[in-house]
Amino acid sequence: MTGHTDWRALVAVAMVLLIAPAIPGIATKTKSVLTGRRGAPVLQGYRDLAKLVRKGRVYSDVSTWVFRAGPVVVVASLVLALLMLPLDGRSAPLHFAGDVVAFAGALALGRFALVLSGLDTGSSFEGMGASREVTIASFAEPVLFLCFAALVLATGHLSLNGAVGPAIGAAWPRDTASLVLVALALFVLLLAENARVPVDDPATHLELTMVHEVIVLDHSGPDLALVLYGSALKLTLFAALLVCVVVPRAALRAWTAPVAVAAGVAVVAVLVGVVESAMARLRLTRVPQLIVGAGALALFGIILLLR
Amino acid sequence: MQTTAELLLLLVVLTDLAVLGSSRLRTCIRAVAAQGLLLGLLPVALASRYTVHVVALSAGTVVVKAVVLPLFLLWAIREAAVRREVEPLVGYIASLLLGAAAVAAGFAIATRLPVPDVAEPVLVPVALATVMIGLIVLTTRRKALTQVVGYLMLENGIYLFGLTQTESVPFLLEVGVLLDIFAGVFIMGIVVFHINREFDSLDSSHLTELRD
Amino acid sequence: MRLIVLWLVPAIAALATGLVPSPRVTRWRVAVLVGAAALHLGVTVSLWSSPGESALNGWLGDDPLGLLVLTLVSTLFFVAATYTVGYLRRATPRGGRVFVSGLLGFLAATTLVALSQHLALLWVGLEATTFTVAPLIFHRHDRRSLEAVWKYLVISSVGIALALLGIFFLATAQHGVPGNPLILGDLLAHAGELQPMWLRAAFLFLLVGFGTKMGLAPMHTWKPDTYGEAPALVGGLMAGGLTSCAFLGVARITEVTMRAGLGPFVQPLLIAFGLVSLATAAVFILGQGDLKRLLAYSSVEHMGLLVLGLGLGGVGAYGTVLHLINNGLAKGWLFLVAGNVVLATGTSAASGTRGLIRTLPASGILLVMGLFAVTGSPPFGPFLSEFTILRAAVGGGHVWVAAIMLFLLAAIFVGMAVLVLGMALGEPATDAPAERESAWLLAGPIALAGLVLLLGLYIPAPLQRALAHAATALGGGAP
Amino acid sequence: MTFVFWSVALLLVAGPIGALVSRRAAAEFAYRACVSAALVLGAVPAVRVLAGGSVASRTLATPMPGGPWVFGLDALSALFLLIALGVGTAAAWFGVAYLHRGVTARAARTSHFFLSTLLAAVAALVVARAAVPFLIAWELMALASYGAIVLDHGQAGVRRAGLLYLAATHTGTLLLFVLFAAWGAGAPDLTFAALGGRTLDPAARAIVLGAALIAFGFKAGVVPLHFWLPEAHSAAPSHISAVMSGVVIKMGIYGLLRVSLLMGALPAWWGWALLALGGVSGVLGVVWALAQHDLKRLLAFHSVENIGIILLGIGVGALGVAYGHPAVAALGFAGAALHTMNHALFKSLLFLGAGSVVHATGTRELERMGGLARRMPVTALTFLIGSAAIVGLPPLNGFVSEWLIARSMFGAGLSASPARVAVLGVGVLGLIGALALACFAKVFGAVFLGRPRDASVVVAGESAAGITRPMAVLAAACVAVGLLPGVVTPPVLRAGALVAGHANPVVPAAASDPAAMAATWFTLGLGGALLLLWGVVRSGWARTPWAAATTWGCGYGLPTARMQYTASSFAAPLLGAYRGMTGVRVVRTDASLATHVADPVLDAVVTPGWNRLQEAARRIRPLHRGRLSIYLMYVVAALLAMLTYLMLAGRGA
Repeated sequence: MTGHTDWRALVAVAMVLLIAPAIPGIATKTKSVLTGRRGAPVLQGYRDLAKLVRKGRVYSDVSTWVFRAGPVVVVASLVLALLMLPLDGRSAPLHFAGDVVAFAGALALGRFALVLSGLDTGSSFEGMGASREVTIASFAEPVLFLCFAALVLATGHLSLNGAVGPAIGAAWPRDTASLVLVALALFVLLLAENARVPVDDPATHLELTMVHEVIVLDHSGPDLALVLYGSALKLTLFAALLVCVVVPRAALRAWTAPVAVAAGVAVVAVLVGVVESAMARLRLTRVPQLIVGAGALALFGIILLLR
Repeated sequence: MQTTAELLLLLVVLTDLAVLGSSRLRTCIRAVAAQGLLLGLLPVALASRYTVHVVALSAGTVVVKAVVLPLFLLWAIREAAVRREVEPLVGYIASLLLGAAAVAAGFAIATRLPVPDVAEPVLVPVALATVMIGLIVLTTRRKALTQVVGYLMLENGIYLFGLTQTESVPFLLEVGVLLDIFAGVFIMGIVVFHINREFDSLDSSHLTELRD
Repeated sequence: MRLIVLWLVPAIAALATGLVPSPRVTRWRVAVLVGAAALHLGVTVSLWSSPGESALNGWLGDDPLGLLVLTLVSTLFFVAATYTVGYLRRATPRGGRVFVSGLLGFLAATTLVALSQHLALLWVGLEATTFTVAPLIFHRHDRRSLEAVWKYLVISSVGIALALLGIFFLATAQHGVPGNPLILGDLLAHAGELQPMWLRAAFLFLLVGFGTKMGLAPMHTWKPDTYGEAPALVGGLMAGGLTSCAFLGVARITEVTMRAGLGPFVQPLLIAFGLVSLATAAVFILGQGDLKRLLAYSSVEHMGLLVLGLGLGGVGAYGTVLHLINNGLAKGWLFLVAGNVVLATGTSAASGTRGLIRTLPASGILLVMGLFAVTGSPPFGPFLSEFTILRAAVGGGHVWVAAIMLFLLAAIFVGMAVLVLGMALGEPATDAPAERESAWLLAGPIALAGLVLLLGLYIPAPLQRALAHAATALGGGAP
Repeated sequence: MTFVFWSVALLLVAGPIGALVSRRAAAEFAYRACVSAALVLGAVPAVRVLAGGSVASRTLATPMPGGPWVFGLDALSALFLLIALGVGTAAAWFGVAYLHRGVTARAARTSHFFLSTLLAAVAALVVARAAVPFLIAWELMALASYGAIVLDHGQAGVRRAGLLYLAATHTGTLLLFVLFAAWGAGAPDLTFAALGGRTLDPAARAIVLGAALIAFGFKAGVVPLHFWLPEAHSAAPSHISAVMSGVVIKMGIYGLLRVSLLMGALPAWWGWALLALGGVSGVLGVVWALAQHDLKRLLAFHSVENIGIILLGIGVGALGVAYGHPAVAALGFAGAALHTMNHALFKSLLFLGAGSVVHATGTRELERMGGLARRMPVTALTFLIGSAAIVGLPPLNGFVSEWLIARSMFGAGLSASPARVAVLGVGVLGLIGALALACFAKVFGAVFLGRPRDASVVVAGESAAGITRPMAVLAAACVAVGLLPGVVTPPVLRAGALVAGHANPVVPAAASDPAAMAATWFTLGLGGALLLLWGVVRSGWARTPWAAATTWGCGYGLPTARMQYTASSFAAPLLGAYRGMTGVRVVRTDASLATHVADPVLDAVVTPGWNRLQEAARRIRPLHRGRLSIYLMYVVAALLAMLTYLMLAGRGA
């Protein structure tokens, strides 16, 4: 780490790691409420994890160590990505010039592990899910890079530490339009990367229609627990990134910043829920158009900045 | 003496046209023989004074061009039993016209060229004309023998031009020329003989096996 | 003195082998052949130690260019002579009497060309080559070879006749100019005073005439037929030696015209002939079906490169002279290898011949190497010379010439590669074991290959000097 | 310099030794020994230079045209020398074991000979500092690689591929002639020093740079000049393919960098052109790769992709030079150089892995493989590392170089000049990365995971140690470079700064790149975290019970291997999205689904063009119909043409 990371940053990270399982719960709760149902309690995520950790595991006789390693890598890579966000608005525990690439790289690593562990089972369902996952990602990743490029141009920092940290506050008044576009693009990415409606419906359990859930059909017990925690963490991570872009926290006092982030993340989750209750799931072939649309937003944002 | 030279050169042109116009090989060969005789006489006619050189040259020329080669060619057609040139690529009338054009062109070009004064003024045009007519015969006739005749006329034309240089170009050269023509036609004759044996005809248009 | 010897040795040997009527005994004839060749080569090499001789009151001499050609011819001939030993053992209808004496006569004639400082004498020499080579081409005594020799005789005789006319024009141009007639030195000394119109005419006729002997397109038509039908080593001697001598004729008259300040008139002609020859070669190499005809067109290509370099001037002249050597040696190499192929398979047709590097390892590998050498791939000699010619083109601002040249070279390379590699690689039709090839048939090509490779990597200082002199004489200069 | 000469000499004798020594084992030992010694001899000075030292250059005076032969070793040469010798040695060791089966001893010897000669040529190429030795080494490399490719020339396909390669490389060589001819026009000699010293007028510079772009582009396999590459790579034996894409095509990159270095003042269009070509090659390369189901062809197309990434780096660097941003330029060139090295490492690793798989299963067809991870654990692990590396995942080496290139793009974006548009390149980088991830998920899944789809694969077993060890070494190198960016960045930055044209000023700054150190913490942290978690989790779960069962088939009891998702099906949705722009054809029948890629350049341009050329030639050929009188007419025609010329032009003078 680059020396002067103060411990508050680590505390903030720990907090986000802690609240992660609740975030999907919030989204689902919102959805249920809006569609007039009671829905599962917000903290259901924690219960599921606790239950799964205690369970035994079943491994397919086809699968290899690749399958077993998958969940671990997923979680590890996500945690590492999280370390690069300046949650407290000052400095991220881990940051260096160009770490935006590292951030995307970490996400890709997780995806690679997940997809391979899915393919390891030799099941056609999980193969299909993996195929869809990489297809969607192949559209999402360039958009993510474009968003980062816009942030870099807006703030002049090659590191998330600056780009979505202190410098973002100064950037908002200067490049409001671009940043708004970037925020929108990031939100779409959040939906796509986490397989939420309109890209995919986590609530259904009809395998053929699903992306994310279907890859992990064969995981069980603690493995599944890790996977579920991972997906929750991924949602939280993206939400946190979005919040870091939208809410300049440099002005806030050291303790309030992380709290603000946490609150923001919850708000984003609610937003997701609202979208999910408002929209229907797109046909898979239409999904690229959605993401490319987001890319167009980001690109437009960049063009405004290059002007 | 100039007038005789001019007369001889005129006759040379006539022999040219005779070769162009006649379909009978025998006639062609006779015409070439006559041409050889004229060429043999020309050095004497042109020379201001008779040196050994001049006499020897004309004598040698007459022997080779008017006697040896024609006899050899006559022997060849007797061997091959060919009488006449069958349909040439260009008809006789046409080739006669071409020949006339060649003569005209010869004079036209010669007037443009700074001809050295030493030579008889008609010499260069006739030489050029003969060269061109030789080329015409070479390119438009089919019988191998006729092509040999054409080649002879070509050489004759060059020889005529060489006459402008009798002073400057040394004696050895003419000898070389005669020798080369002799050797050339001699070997060509052998080949003609072989062609005749292999293909039972001297129609060189049979020789189109090698192609791309 | 040595110059006379150089010329007399092969001449006498030719007469001896030709006249002595013992049709069966080939051994002593071959001995005479090799001996004469060795002696000739020895004397030629000795000329390098102390050049600048002249004989017959200046009609013979060894200026750098002539000496280069002489050395090339002599080397080629010696190699070919050793090859003949193996060749006559394998394939000869009769005692080789005509064959051997024809070869020696060829050597005498080419020596005369290379040494003559008198243009008429040079012409006589070239004319003599025509008639010494004819029986060699006719060696097989069948219809095809007959047709080939017939076309060769008529076309090149016409060409040489036109050249003679050119010589006369030159003499006419020299009228009233001091100096002995048609002696190269005097022509050069008083080049400025030559009558320009006649000089131009002389150049045209000599270019067409000697160009026919060189095999420049469109006067090249005899070449594929002749090389295709003649025994391979004769083809090699012609493509490597005879064409070089003919080029010497063109180079001589170019020297004179350049010195007379007619460069602007001459150079476009040379460039045009070069490009036309390249294009013709490309057209007939694409989809060519016969190895020896392929080599013939490759020879057309390289003749084109020679005049192209001459026309581009500057370092191009140097490139041309260097290419003269490289091409001569490479052609000899390839033709001798082609001869081995023909001896082994009975044909030079590409169809049906496969996997030579399996059935005929040494010749197969030599063939493939030769392909790369003759197409100007580094590190073989032709690469350096072609590269130098290209430098002249680009440096002289003839960008389009360079572009066309490159396009044609690329096409030619692919065309040749298709045919040669098709013959060399692949599964042999017959799974006969690789046959042991006679050392006599391999020594020559290997030696030539070594020389070509050497010239690509290193040029000895004396050779370098000679090249530079020749280049300057041709109105260019060393890079 | 002496060391390098000795290295080259050793490589040159390595092959012939095989022919001299009669006992095969002894011959192979000698061969391996020579190559390895050559590696050591070459590495010593190379490392010294990369560490900031310097090596005196050597000059061989020669009377030849083109002037003296100069040889020198700077950071750029050193980097490529290391790449070539390192990858080459691994491939050589691999090749000895690999060719023990399937080919005759003589063929194997020939192949070894060509490989070592090829390496010698490359080593000479990168130290050459004059046109003539450069060209000689260049062509020697091309010819040796041709010889190595057509080892199996009994097959028509191999011969065809070889011919295609020859045509491409020879055209490239001819263009190199143009390059040096145009550059050297008016120079005292053709040493690089003399060339670099000249300032060209824009036209000449355009010719030089254009020729360089095409000539080196051919060698590097830049779209649209890539058409020979997949053919040649898949035709060659695997270790040769490894050297081809690890070393040979990299010489195209070296050429571009060397020209950029010598040219000094680069025009902007050159940078933009490189950038555009890089983007096109990168995206199209990976999309075409997605469509392949022949393992080696697929890897070959990935070489096209990575060349694209490298070109992106060079392009940004050139823009940095053109618009005067030294730091950006250095970073871009450094990224390109490092990615060249990384690609050499992981792509040769992948090709060797493919070789091991082909060796074991006898097929290159993805659709027939599967489940090899259990049968070939070492190959699987190394191949996985290679895949992750080529996708650019941390903490492996591919990530480091893409990180550098992205940084240079961001840096350009923050500049005030037109160069800032280059920032859009990061989007392309992201796209390429994501597609590569999809493609290698497909490859690794189809080859190593799931169940065997074919009987021949069921019986496959792990390859011999002689085959797996070189792979292990290369994999270790990938991991090491990936884990320690702080160690590898300074040298490549040194090379980058060199190309960027300011020999030393930036280097001290560059040598201590703080970001690189921090990145090292990141990669180390990630690597450590992975190991740690893995250990913890395993130990934790060792206690909890687990059961084995068949894969969950959503209720269907008896899943068969044929029910698995095939590679084609895996790629289908992506290709469906990209079909329009890539000429990829998806053939779907109710029984099967297959994707074909009709190479738009080879099948749509090169082959038809060639046929048209031959057709034209065939039309003209009747001019040579064997008629003597016609031939004579040609002579007369030539004469007449010249006489008219005399009448027209003769007047003037």
